[in-house]
Amino acid sequence: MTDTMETTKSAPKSRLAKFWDSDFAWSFRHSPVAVIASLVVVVLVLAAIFAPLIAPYNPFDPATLNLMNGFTPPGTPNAFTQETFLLGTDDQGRDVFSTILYGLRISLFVGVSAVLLALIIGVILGLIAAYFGGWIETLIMRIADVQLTFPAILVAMLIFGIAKGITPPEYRDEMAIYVLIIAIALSDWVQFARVVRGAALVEKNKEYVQAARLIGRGSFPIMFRHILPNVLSPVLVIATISLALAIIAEATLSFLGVGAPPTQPSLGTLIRIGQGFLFSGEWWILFFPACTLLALALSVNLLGDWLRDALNPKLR
Amino acid sequence: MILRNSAIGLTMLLVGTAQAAEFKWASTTDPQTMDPHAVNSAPVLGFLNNVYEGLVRRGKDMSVEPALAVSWEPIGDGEGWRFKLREGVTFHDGSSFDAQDVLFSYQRASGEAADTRSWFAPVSEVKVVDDYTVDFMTTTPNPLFPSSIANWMIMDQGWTEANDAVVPDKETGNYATINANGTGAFKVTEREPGLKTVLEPFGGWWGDAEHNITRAEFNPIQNPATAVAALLSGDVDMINPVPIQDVARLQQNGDVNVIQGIEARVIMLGFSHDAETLKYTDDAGKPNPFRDARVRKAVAQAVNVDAILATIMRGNAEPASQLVSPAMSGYSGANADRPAFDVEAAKALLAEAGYADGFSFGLKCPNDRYLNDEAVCQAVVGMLAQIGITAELDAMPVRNYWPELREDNYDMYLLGWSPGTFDAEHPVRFLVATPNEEKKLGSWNFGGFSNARVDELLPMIQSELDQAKRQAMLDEVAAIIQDEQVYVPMYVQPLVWGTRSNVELTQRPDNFFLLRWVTVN
Amino acid sequence: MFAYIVRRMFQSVIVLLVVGLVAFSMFRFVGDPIDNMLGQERTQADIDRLRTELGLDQPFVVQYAKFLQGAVQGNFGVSYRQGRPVSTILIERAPATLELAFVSGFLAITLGIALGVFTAIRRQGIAANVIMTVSLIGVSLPTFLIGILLIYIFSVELDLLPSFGRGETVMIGSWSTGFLTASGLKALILPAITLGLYQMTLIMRLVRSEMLEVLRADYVRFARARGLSERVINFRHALKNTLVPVITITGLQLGSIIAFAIITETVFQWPGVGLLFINAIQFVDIPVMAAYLMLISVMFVTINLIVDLLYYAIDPRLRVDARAT
Amino acid sequence: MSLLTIQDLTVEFPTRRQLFTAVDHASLSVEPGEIHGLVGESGAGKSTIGAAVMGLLERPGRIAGGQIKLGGDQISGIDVEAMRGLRGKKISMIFQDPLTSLNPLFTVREQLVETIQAHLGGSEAEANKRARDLIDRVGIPDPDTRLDQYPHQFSGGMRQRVVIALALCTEPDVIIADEPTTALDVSVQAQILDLIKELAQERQVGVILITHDMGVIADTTDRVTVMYAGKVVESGTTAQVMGQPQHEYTKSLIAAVPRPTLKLHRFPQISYGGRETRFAIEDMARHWPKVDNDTSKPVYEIRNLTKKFLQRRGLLPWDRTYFTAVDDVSFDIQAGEVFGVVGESGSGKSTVARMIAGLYPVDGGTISFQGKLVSDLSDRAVQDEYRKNIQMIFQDPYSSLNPRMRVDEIVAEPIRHHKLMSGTDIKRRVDELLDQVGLGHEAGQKYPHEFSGGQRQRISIARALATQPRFLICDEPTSALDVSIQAQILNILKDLQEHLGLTMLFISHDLPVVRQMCDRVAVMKQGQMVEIQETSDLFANPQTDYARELLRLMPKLDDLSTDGLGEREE
Repeated sequence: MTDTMETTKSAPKSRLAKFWDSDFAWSFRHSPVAVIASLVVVVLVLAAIFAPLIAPYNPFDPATLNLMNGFTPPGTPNAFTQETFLLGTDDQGRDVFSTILYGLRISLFVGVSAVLLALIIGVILGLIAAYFGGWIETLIMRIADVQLTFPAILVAMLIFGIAKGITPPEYRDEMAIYVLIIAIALSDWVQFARVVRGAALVEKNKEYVQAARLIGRGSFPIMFRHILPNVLSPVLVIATISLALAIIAEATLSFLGVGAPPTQPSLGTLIRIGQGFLFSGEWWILFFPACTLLALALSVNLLGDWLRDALNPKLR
Repeated sequence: MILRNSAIGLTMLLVGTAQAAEFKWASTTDPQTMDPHAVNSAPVLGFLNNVYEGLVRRGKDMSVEPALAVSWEPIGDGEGWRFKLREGVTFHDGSSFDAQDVLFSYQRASGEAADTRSWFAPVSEVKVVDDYTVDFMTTTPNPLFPSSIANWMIMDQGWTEANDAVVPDKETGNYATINANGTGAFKVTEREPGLKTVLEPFGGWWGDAEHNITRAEFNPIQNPATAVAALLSGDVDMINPVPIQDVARLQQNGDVNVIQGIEARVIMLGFSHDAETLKYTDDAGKPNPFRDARVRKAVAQAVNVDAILATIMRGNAEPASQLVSPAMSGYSGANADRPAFDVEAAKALLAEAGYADGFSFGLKCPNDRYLNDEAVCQAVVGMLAQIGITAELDAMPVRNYWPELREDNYDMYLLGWSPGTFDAEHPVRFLVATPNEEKKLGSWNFGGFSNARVDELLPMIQSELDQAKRQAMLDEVAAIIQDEQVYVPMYVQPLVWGTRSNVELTQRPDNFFLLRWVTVN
Repeated sequence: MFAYIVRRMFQSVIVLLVVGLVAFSMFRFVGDPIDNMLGQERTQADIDRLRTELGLDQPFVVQYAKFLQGAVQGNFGVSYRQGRPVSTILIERAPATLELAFVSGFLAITLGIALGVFTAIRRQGIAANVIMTVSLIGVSLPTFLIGILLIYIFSVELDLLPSFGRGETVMIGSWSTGFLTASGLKALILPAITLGLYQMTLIMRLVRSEMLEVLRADYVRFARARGLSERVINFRHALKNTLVPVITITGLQLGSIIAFAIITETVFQWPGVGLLFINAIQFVDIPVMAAYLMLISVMFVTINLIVDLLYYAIDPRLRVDARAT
Repeated sequence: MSLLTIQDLTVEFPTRRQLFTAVDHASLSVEPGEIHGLVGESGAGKSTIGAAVMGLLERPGRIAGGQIKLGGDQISGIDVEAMRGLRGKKISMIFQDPLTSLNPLFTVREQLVETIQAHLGGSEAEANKRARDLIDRVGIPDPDTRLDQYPHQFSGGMRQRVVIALALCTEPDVIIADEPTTALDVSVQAQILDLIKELAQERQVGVILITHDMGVIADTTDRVTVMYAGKVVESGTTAQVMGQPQHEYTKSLIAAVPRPTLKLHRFPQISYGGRETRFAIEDMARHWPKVDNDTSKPVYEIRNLTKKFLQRRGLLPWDRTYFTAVDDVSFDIQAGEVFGVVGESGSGKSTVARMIAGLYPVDGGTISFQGKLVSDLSDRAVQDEYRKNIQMIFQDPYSSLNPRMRVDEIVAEPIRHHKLMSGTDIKRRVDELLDQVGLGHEAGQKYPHEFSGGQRQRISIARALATQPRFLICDEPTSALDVSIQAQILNILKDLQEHLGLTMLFISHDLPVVRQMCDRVAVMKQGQMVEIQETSDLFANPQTDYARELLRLMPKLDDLSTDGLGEREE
């Protein structure tokens, strides 16, 4: 780990070579699981980013939808319109393939931003708790308890409600996604806080922190300039894992009716819609989104696993 | 230790037993109370129709037929109605039924706390003539009164007073909330709100049973998929509703039947008529186009109802041209056809109204109220996009929906209406009449539509005894509503029930499920 | 030690109060209960009257104060939906959830620890890696989907297990248990798996990583140097040390099982508090929501406390100086 | 015939980059009752030999050649089960850190009994009895109660005794003691070594004593083998190797050992394997602001200094218990002198240093620097000014540098913080500092983990000198270093004091080092300063029993070769 951290900063010329040579990169190259998983992730992410270019249709533009295309099975022409769709269409006549690409986009966006938000909140609070200790620490950790008390679903619903209450009508529809992000982040920051606090408690007693204090550096420079970089690796691991969790959580929330708007479905919303057709024979509406989600979450999780071991110097 | 049976428990026990006259059914919502006067909602009244009875009741074909009253006739020329009561009827607890119970039930059901009291708005006084005769005096002639009280259920005065449930209490509940004592064909033997309710045939019922049920159990199951699974796996004998999309599959399955009918409920699009400006999207603040009938017409013509019915409803529903379905009395045959689907005409109308290059607005929609409501709204959005007006769909659970509508937070909305009286007058009173608190008019006319002629006709319709004249007036109103395109009626919501193939039952348009018509073979 | 417990208790109470306050400040955003309580022929007058009767017109602080007043006397008000005391309803529903949580929690912990230890000891082995990967599938699909798929396979297609409900239950006092009947046990299987799968994977991973750490500790090397057998080292020395940190997280996990139960119970129509809560939200049944939240908070707080106390039981080092962390 | 013979042992660690040979054709043998010292600096491969003998080589290490014989029969490369049979039974091991080598969750009894039964079988009762005898034998008072206590309830020395007891469980023929006393205080260290000596004699056990500490070697061992870079460079009786070292490396090693008896001006820089790096004190002195150390009034006046630490936080104030780390300590430090503080761990010497450095708030008493009161941390202005003038060098060169910061950033931080210079000047200053401490300015581009302990300590020094302070606090600056490196660092510090006129506070537990460095010494015991004297006087005639005891326990090193020590000061 140390190697990579360092190479990322040192002389740009040798950087790549050095990174390639680092134990980190080496253990990556020698772990087929990690390689495959990251390939899958990369492909999916690219697919999401370039969805507008790849997707044959724009499922988010209602004007282009033809209801008569509804429920077209994969690869076979539609009874009325004779149109054919690679992965079939859903109840609105949306091309499932395109919808998955666009949905992937939303899911990833929600997942990544939620995790980032959670990470920022958690890391800051964790650091503060560890560094100052005393009643501040108690306060923060108790807030964490309160947080844990609320099921994520409830948090989401409440935030939805509040957002509806406070945002002016004309912005409500953009709101949904951001509410999701906040909701998931709020139910996720605690673990970051706990981990960071734990690690920081160890670091803050190391002599380099003393040295910094001796120079007269203030609390926050020490916290963020000195301690933070040294507690990042566990954070990185959690971030990966909870990215997968966030994407799943988004799906679950939409199952409970607080997900992305149906006109701009995320993977989760697609699955929620699709599960309604499980018994009715339109398996593809559920199957393909579910597989995509599985592939994404599974790969991310596997990467997280590998990272956990790779970043642990003791396991080298 | 008491041993209790629940659905699964029973199926286990019953395997093999030939005479399977026990019956289990499931629906999405649990009747929230056993008190027939506390809540005026379909799930409650529907369920309680098995337990309680009114003076009159509706038959398999919705026709009004004698129940606790054997006969009734108008008093004079419309001062009121006289009901002759059935003799020798007893309540489940054995006490006997007479005029006092009727009077008591009237007072109870028309009281402040009762949710049913709007039924008795026209009633000025109730007189007990003798033990088995009761007079209902009405302020104005009221031809429909008998049918309007078909769901008014009679409670036993003695029982109710003894358990001090004289006043229905929906806030904190009382004895009558969990217990029931009716004259109906079934009595409640076990009640676990939200979990299950067990009914058993009432031996002392006055009527002759058409069913072969020895015990019936009701379980609410929210998740449609789970309900379907339960039916398929035989954990229940009947579910209501069957998710539209599963109809085809279930029909192919030999073990289950799908029973379809047309519900009384008409699904329609509503507009904001009185708002000066649009409230949503980038056009928020611009003048409200829906004030212009041409725009509303354009919408009506842009919506391809047939497509919706073919795909989302899978051919399980009928298009609607009016606020009531043809099955309802007072339906206007003269205005039977709905505006044709015609994108070009719609565009033309928009242009004429000065919206050639369209506009954008907010469409509100529930996502857990009507069959596939969300999907339908999405489809509508798509279709309106074809004529260049972009709707922003905001679908929400019904718990947030009604408040939104009440606070006028919409430009256009989705609404379903089933007339409690099964008469065309009902929706006019609630949806079209100019809102008026004390007259209790237009209480669901969110858009604030107002038309002097309609307001003038409504009382006349309500009091007209001559069917022909009455129908003429109804036709006029229907015509006005259509010309003005006050609402855009789309289709009549289908009723889709699923049963095990060995079950025979009768489905009524009001979506009431009556055990006394069930036979398990 | 004692001082520590007292302090934690004190903090816990504050936590509870805060939870309550937050909850109440938010309820009005969940929706409006009125429409579910009045039929379609209600008038604005009815609406206003009912609202005042329920005290919904007052500021939420007042509502909260009222709620607390009742709560301290064990009275959580009356459910808007069922018109019955909330406490009664909760007592009715709690056993279902607790039994479900218990079974899935038990599965999660036992399997989780067993597999975790196995994968740690056989870190390089193929079996271990397969387990690691497969177990991830459980957390890579949303719970509700797993539930529905299980129903589809085991009750619809194979018709082996019931698709919903608790099966036959037996009353022991006021506690209805499904443990004593065949159908009750059968009914438990699918929900328990659905609910436990996720936790199991988490615990397993946690145990594994902790175990790997411990196996590299000096005292494990010293144990080897003393010629103790691998079995003793792994299962006596390493495992016990592994469990110390595992306990906290596991404790919290068990807490979150209760929260997760919401989804499982909705899918399986499991008559527990989770389902009750979802219904409560659906019908904006504020008293039930409030009581449920309080219940959950109490549960979490107690679990937290128990976890900390367990620490003392397991780790002698802490018995000397009780320091809150 | 010797108990244990090692012949041409070669141990290799294949890494993905290259094959690293940790032990290179090493040979040695141990006789019954003999203590065989294995000495060398870190990385010399001495511990690897121990691990190889135990068959506990960390993966991927492997024995590539040679053989290990135990009482005649080959034990290298025999199968795992057989080896486990021998481990603890015929050979056992004592690790460096008694804290980490005992399982914290099991009582001493449990750990003893399981080991005894693992090898001797027998009944619970027998095992218990034996356990009790062992605990008694290794000199732990009140065995019966102690047996049922947990490791954390023992002091460091007692813990190490427990470890020894565990090692003796089954009457092994050979014990390998890997740095058994490094983690312990001088006094305890002596006792443990005596114990090991006795046991070796009494039970005719062969002991391999692995250490880097010449003192330990000289006082304890019968024979000694010196290792350097995996090779055995010299071997023989202790007297002979210590007295007349033959090999150059051994000479340099011995020369670098600080002597309690004579004070050197500088340590001889006998370079071996090009490990000597120069320290350009002259260039440094050139740009150093001239300081006139007027000895009239002290730099520091410290009065009644007190520090309490919360030991048990109770709910109520009177429920809390405090532990007094520093108890009413008063002393002065004169300009330009090196003031030493000695004491065992927990004596409060580091706490004093940290309070002076302003890292801990004082709970009582005052610190004034050049007449100004600096013990009030809330006074920002004073603190800033003060911090420019003082710097500190920490004990652990591994944790005292932020692993995530580049070296030049580390050195520049004080300058940047105090805004002493800007942009390019800073760069220039940092480069020249790195050059002067002998690392070369290109070192600035690297990260701490790329340097050895000695080099890291030089980085710390560069950081400390960055602000050109007047006063330097050295908290055990060399205790984590090998002797030769220690010698270099000590020389540097001497230079700093001499050429730059720095005043120093020098904290150490190592009397010989103090002897070399300090002008005056204070002895601390349980938070109190029991004695303050001129260094020479202290060593000549200590006033307090405690000081006397400390002096008695310190290794004499009289028979260490003294050639090449160069100029002496007494």
